[in-house]
Amino acid sequence: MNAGHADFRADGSTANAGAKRGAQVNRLSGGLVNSAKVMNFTFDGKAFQGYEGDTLASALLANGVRLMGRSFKYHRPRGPLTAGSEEPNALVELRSGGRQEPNTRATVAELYEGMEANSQNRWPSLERDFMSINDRFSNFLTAGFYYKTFMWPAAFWEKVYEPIIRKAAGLGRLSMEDDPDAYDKGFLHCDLLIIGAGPAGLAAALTAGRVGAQVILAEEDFLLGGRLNAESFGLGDISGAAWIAQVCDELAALPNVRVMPRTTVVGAYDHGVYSAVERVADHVLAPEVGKPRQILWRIYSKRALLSAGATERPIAFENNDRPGIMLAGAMRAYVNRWAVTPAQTVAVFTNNDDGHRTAADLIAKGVKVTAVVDTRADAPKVEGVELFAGAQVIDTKGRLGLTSVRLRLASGITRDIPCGALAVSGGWNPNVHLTCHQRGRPAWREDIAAFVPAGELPPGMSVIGAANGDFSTAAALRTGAKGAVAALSDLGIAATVAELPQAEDAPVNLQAFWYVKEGKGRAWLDLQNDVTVKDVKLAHQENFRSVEHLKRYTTLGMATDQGKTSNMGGLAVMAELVGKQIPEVGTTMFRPPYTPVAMGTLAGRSVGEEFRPTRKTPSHKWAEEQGATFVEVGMWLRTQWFPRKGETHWRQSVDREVLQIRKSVGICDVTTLGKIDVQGPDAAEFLNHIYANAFGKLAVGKVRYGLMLREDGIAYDDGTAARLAEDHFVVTTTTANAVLVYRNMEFARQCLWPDLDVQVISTTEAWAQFAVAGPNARKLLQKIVDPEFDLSNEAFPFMGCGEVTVCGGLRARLFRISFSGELAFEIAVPTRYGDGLIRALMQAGEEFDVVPYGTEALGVMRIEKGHAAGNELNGTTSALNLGMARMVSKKKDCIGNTSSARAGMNQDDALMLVGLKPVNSTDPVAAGSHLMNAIGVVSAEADQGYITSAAYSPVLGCSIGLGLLKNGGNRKGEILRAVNPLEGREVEVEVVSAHFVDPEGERLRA
Amino acid sequence: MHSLKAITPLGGTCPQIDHFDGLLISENSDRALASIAARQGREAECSAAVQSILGLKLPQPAKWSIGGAYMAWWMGPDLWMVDADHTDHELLAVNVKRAVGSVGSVAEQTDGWCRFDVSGARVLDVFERLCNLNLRAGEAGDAHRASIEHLGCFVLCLEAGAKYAVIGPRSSAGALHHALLTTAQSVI
Amino acid sequence: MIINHPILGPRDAQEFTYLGDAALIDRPDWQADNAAEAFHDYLYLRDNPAGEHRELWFHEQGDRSWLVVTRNTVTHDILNVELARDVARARGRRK
Amino acid sequence: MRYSGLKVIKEALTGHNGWRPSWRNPEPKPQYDVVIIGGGGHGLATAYYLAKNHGITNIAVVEKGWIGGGNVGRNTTIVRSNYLLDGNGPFYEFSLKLWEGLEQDFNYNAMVSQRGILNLVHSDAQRDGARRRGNAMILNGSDAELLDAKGVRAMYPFLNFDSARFPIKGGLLHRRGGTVRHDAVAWGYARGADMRGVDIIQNCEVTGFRIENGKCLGVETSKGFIGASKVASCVAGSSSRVMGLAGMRLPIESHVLQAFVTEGLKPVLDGVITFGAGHFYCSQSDKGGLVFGGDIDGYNSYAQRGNLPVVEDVVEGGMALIPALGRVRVLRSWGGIMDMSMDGSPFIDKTHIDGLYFNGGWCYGGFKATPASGWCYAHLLATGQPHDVATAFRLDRFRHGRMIDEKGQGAQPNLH
Repeated sequence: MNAGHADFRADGSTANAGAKRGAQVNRLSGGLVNSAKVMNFTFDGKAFQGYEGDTLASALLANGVRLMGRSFKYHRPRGPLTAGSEEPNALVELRSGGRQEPNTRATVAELYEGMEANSQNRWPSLERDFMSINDRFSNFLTAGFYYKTFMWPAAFWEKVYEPIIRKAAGLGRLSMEDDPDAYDKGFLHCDLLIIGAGPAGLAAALTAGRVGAQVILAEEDFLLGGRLNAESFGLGDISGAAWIAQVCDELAALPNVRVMPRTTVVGAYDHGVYSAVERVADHVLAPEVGKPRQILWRIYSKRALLSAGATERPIAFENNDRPGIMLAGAMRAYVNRWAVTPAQTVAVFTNNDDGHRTAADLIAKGVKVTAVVDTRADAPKVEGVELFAGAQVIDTKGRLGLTSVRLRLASGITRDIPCGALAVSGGWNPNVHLTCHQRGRPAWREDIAAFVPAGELPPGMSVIGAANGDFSTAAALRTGAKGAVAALSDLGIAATVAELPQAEDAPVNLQAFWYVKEGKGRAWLDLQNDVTVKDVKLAHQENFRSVEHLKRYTTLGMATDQGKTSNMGGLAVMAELVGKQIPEVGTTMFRPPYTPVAMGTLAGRSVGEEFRPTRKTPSHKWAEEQGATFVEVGMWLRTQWFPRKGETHWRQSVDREVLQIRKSVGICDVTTLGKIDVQGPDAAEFLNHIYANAFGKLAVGKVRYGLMLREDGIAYDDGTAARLAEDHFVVTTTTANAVLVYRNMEFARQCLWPDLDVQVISTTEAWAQFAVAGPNARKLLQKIVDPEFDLSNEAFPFMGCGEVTVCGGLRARLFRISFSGELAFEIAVPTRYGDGLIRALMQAGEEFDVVPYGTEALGVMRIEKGHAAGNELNGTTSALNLGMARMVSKKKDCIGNTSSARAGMNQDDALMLVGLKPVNSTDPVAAGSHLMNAIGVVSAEADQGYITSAAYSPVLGCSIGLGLLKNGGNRKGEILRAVNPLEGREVEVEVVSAHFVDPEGERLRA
Repeated sequence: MHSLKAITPLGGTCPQIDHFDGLLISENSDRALASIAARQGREAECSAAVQSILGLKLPQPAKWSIGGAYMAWWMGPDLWMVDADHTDHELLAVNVKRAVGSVGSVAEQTDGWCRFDVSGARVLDVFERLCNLNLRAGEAGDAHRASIEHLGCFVLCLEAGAKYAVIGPRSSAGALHHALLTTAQSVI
Repeated sequence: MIINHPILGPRDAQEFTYLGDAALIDRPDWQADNAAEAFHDYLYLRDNPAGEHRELWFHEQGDRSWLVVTRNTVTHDILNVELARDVARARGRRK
Repeated sequence: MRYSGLKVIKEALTGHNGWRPSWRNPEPKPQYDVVIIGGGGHGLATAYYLAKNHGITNIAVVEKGWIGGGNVGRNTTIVRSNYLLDGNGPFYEFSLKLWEGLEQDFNYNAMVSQRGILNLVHSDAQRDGARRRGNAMILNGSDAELLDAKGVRAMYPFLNFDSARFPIKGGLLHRRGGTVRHDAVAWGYARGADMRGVDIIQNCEVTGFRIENGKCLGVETSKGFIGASKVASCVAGSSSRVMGLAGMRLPIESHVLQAFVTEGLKPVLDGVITFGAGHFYCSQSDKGGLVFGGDIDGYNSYAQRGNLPVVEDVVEGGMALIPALGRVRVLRSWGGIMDMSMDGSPFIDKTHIDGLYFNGGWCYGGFKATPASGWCYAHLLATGQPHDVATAFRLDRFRHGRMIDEKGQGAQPNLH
């Protein structure tokens, strides 16, 4: 057994914890733990036992373990400073594998049977950490030293210095395995949200609950009661625990009160919205199957009461960071609630009366208190212990755990006091954090030497109890009840202050004392980030004096506790250096979350394939049966192609589909295109505003292609409008823009032309729509459409539309429109029959060797036909760029026409849509290639445009592309280079018409 | 009678039903829907026509109402969704249009939506994980729109605290159903 | 944020889509002599106050109303909510 | 004082008494050649380059609060040159080249770390777009590599390849992109400018401009009038407010962008990754925290805070991309005010008021632009002419239909 190992167990006990299983050497009697229920757990592989009700920290302390972590920078040995979520030192990796959870505060990790915890940020072991060598070089590693060095040679930062720094930095490890647990979200509504169930919160909950208000009482801890659980005094004639039990029973019986333990309110957002995290299953080995680990609640509150208590603050002195040195209130919590003492002999260092309670409670539990060191010359006496008034702790000893403290007595002499633990109290800081999440800036209260809530609190919030600087139990109860009455009164709910028990009402007696000036060594302010008093002095010396500069330069307050235990000390030191009062120096901003929140919790159920909902087409089930390959198109899953047996490459499938459509007929599910129903006497006039081209004179039974511009003259969507009746159009949009077009139409209807009598509604999903394309399209459809409908070219010409029936009487809509350039129709039936229709169409098409086709074939055919699509309508192209300048009507007021006339959008060399064909037909054309003149340099300045879309055309037997080319309208026949330096390719292409197939449109009019 | 077979939004030939302890989730595919938008300045006439011909009083904002064989819920200013049994009223839109004539714009909406009826003792516990509606404070007759799992859905309170209808976009029926099931599992 | 919808009462702002300055209602006359300049100002020079701002929100996940919300951009306090259609008519917009 | 490893050692051995203030705290003089409004990254860089490149040192930088407290103090620290359009590409490439030599130039270790930026693509159309962008980058002298899904997996095996809603199909890798310690940029420029005689005046708020006969004579401040031959506004987020004092309306809206940092972790993420099917980007700082962000909240705001839905949306994107992040805790979130311009691109220009200059509209891309913005603004202030790589950033470009719209969203600032 080495000496170091001996140190990390309190009071020099040299027993090996693993060997002495079950030996809870520092367990006291009583407390709120269930000693009948023993829990086995391991820490760094060693087996220990604790009790139900323990935290990992309390159980380790019970087992005599004080050393629980290492600091960030110097790798100093550290034990728990606190007994709560503000813990900066005792951070562990909890669990393993995909559930490994770094930086878990041992002080709030509820013990469960089989808990597996490991220390972190150390190598090879917690006791012997190689990186603690940093501590030896701390004089070189002062605040901001890295800004001043590692600059030469220039390349060395990334190659040498940074990797070393990076490797050394960070705290716990993430497994990088997928998190196997589920998370959930929820929404709650209440009249009154009470944040914290200490005495103030409980009194408020009782007051509001009794009058029937909808109350949510959220408590971070797994026990209600707050500090009452940690103190020895009672309420009235009963113990704190007994009073809490009474209150809990009463609240549980009130259906209008929702008590939420293990729930931390972490953020205060606008208009009374709060976020809260409920830890549903962190206190068990693993969540039940299907049950969440944690829930993120979004709480909509009418009023909120912040009763989040206060956090004790340390005093900085030389070597004030050794395991065993902890906050006095935390030590009291360990003693009273968990029946654990961190060591068998303890000393106390305080600047206020509250510290004396720790001594008294320790003594009451039979722990030896060797000294109470009080900075106040007039400190009150404590029963049964030696008091050193006007004294200071100036240094400590103990490599892996405290063994003694050195005092400077009022008389000036020094004295060493042996102890395994030191309780430190520098006073308490109200937990004002949530009051600052919006605009609140706390104000200084001299009597308690602390910031209290002030300024603009989040609207609807008020603060009660210790969070407001009212530290006594009686004050907490009183302000809690009164706060509830006031909050409810705002809401018109009458309530009266509940009868409250007698409670401790001690005044705060405190003399502000922040750090011990004596000593040349280091006195820690931020224990996790290793920021010392010296670092603050250096920041001051280098003019990093504003609080934000101080924070950023030294990293003070940037640790996982976000400065809860460190900010005040740093501020106080800086205030002294600049010769100002603390409130003049200011505070740094508290930002959400109040305590760190797992990303899984914030994401909830929106993970993996459920990240966003999937939209499926009416033919999805059928397509699956065909073995289709699917692709995400926005939220939709569409068929990409339908592979057939023997096809080993997607191109084989796609080429086959295209050729067969052009030869005979194919069918494609086009339901995803947006369908907006536009009705009303002014529908045509409305569409005239919406579309760049004119719609007023479109005849009933006809369809027209339309281009929509943004008000800035850029094209954003295209589609068709079919006039089903004088006052009824069906507008189609691209799949991607259905929502946007609808929104814009509503804007035009409600905000721009509010008196137009027009009604719009989306019917995208109501109709299953299929394109039937190819020379045999009519023949095929005639087999499906009921015989009384004439589909001949004369009766149903290109761009015709009408209502028909199919398959013996089912209502359907038929549109003769073509994206492929072939004779084509689109037929729509109510969605529930879409599956039936595709089966019927395929069966009817057997004699024509009909093929189903997907988005790839669709894409190939539209490129062959020169139709602009998403790659061309990319938000930067105008009608002019797309070759549709003439469509923009100058005779009517349509959105975008005025702005599209701006000079910069109408230059002679404006980009124009062209077709591009490789000079060497075997060369591939790649979308995203840039166009350069045939001769000359390849450079950004020489750029002539770019290829927007490309595909292999099985009809032409070569790759083809569409591109946007400067002055493209006048460059047909020119040879250009399509350069793609990204992939090291360059292809000679010829500028051709964008209509590669059937430029005269004979096929689609057939 | 035509020869095409219908499938439900979840893709089955008959509606899917899922049981939990204290919760029942049933796909309801037997609804016909048609939207009515009153023409400008004809709002009163439109409501009157619906009432006199269909026997249905169109509901106030955020409410649903029932009349004869029909039910309707408010969707937006001067915009309602009318609902009836699909089996008996497959051509609901045609009939509604006949009723309102030129004072209203009617669109067939039947298959734009999927519907799940969610009922049982745990129904409110499930909904508080699904959407931000304050259903505990609501009453039968409420008709809200809410975002559930990123989907815009109507939530109708059929029986306060006991039975609700969730009506969401049909193409996402699977995603909505999945959300209902996982939430139910999470809660129950 | 919570927007107090004039018809539906308080609704989470998450249900809405934001557009911007309510001046976007005041679309210029396309036939005016200074139409080009007017459209430039309309499109590109919007109010951007630190304080009260009248702005357009669309209740996309709700009743599809466009609203004019008067909101303080510093405090996020919402002072007034109106149906945009009413505002548009009040500002003289017709067919 | 020159910083070096040797100096650090010397000071460590002699009690650190030799360190001097990084900048002075001077009182304003009555008159300067140039007054720069805004002590953020761009303002301080402008002062630095005016002094260093043009020998103009009679400069004051006036800052309302503490220097570096604007967007340079609260961003996600990414630098890159992966722009698509002509107006932007050369500028950002110039900026990245300046980053590459910055630390040696201003003798301050800003931890410029070219860890690589990977923009993921999830569809064929996105791949086409990435190819066009990658080629534009290379043509502008930047670097780009197009990866397929296999290439991405080799780099980052922990991304969601197997159960993603939007599968990763590849990515555009920009190796020279990376991160920079943001605060250090402000401090390095401030120190460099101060050493050359620039007065940095903190806690000095500009309350108005003194404009006579169409000429700007100086600024009214909380510390009194400060005269200047040239006044240069450089106040990202507050541009509309400040220029409003001069009676100007700008094609800018102010929006809030939230950013996030997690608790420190041992290294897991080497480079910067951006999700292509949601709004999420992430890197890991040298301290170990994952730094990430996503979309702006989307409504005009001068409150430096956002709201919960965007927090959830951003993290959903993160979890969709990297399912292993479930147990990492978000430590802090914050909001910064962005000057969102009408086309997503910035302005560096003269105004119609003689002697008054404007730099702003950086949207959420201003940090990476810091060196070039300062350099080009200094060039404009010193020579009266726009710098070659910043000729497109004109205030009147919308009037002429010459938008620089990388995202193709049009005049809707919250979508850029």
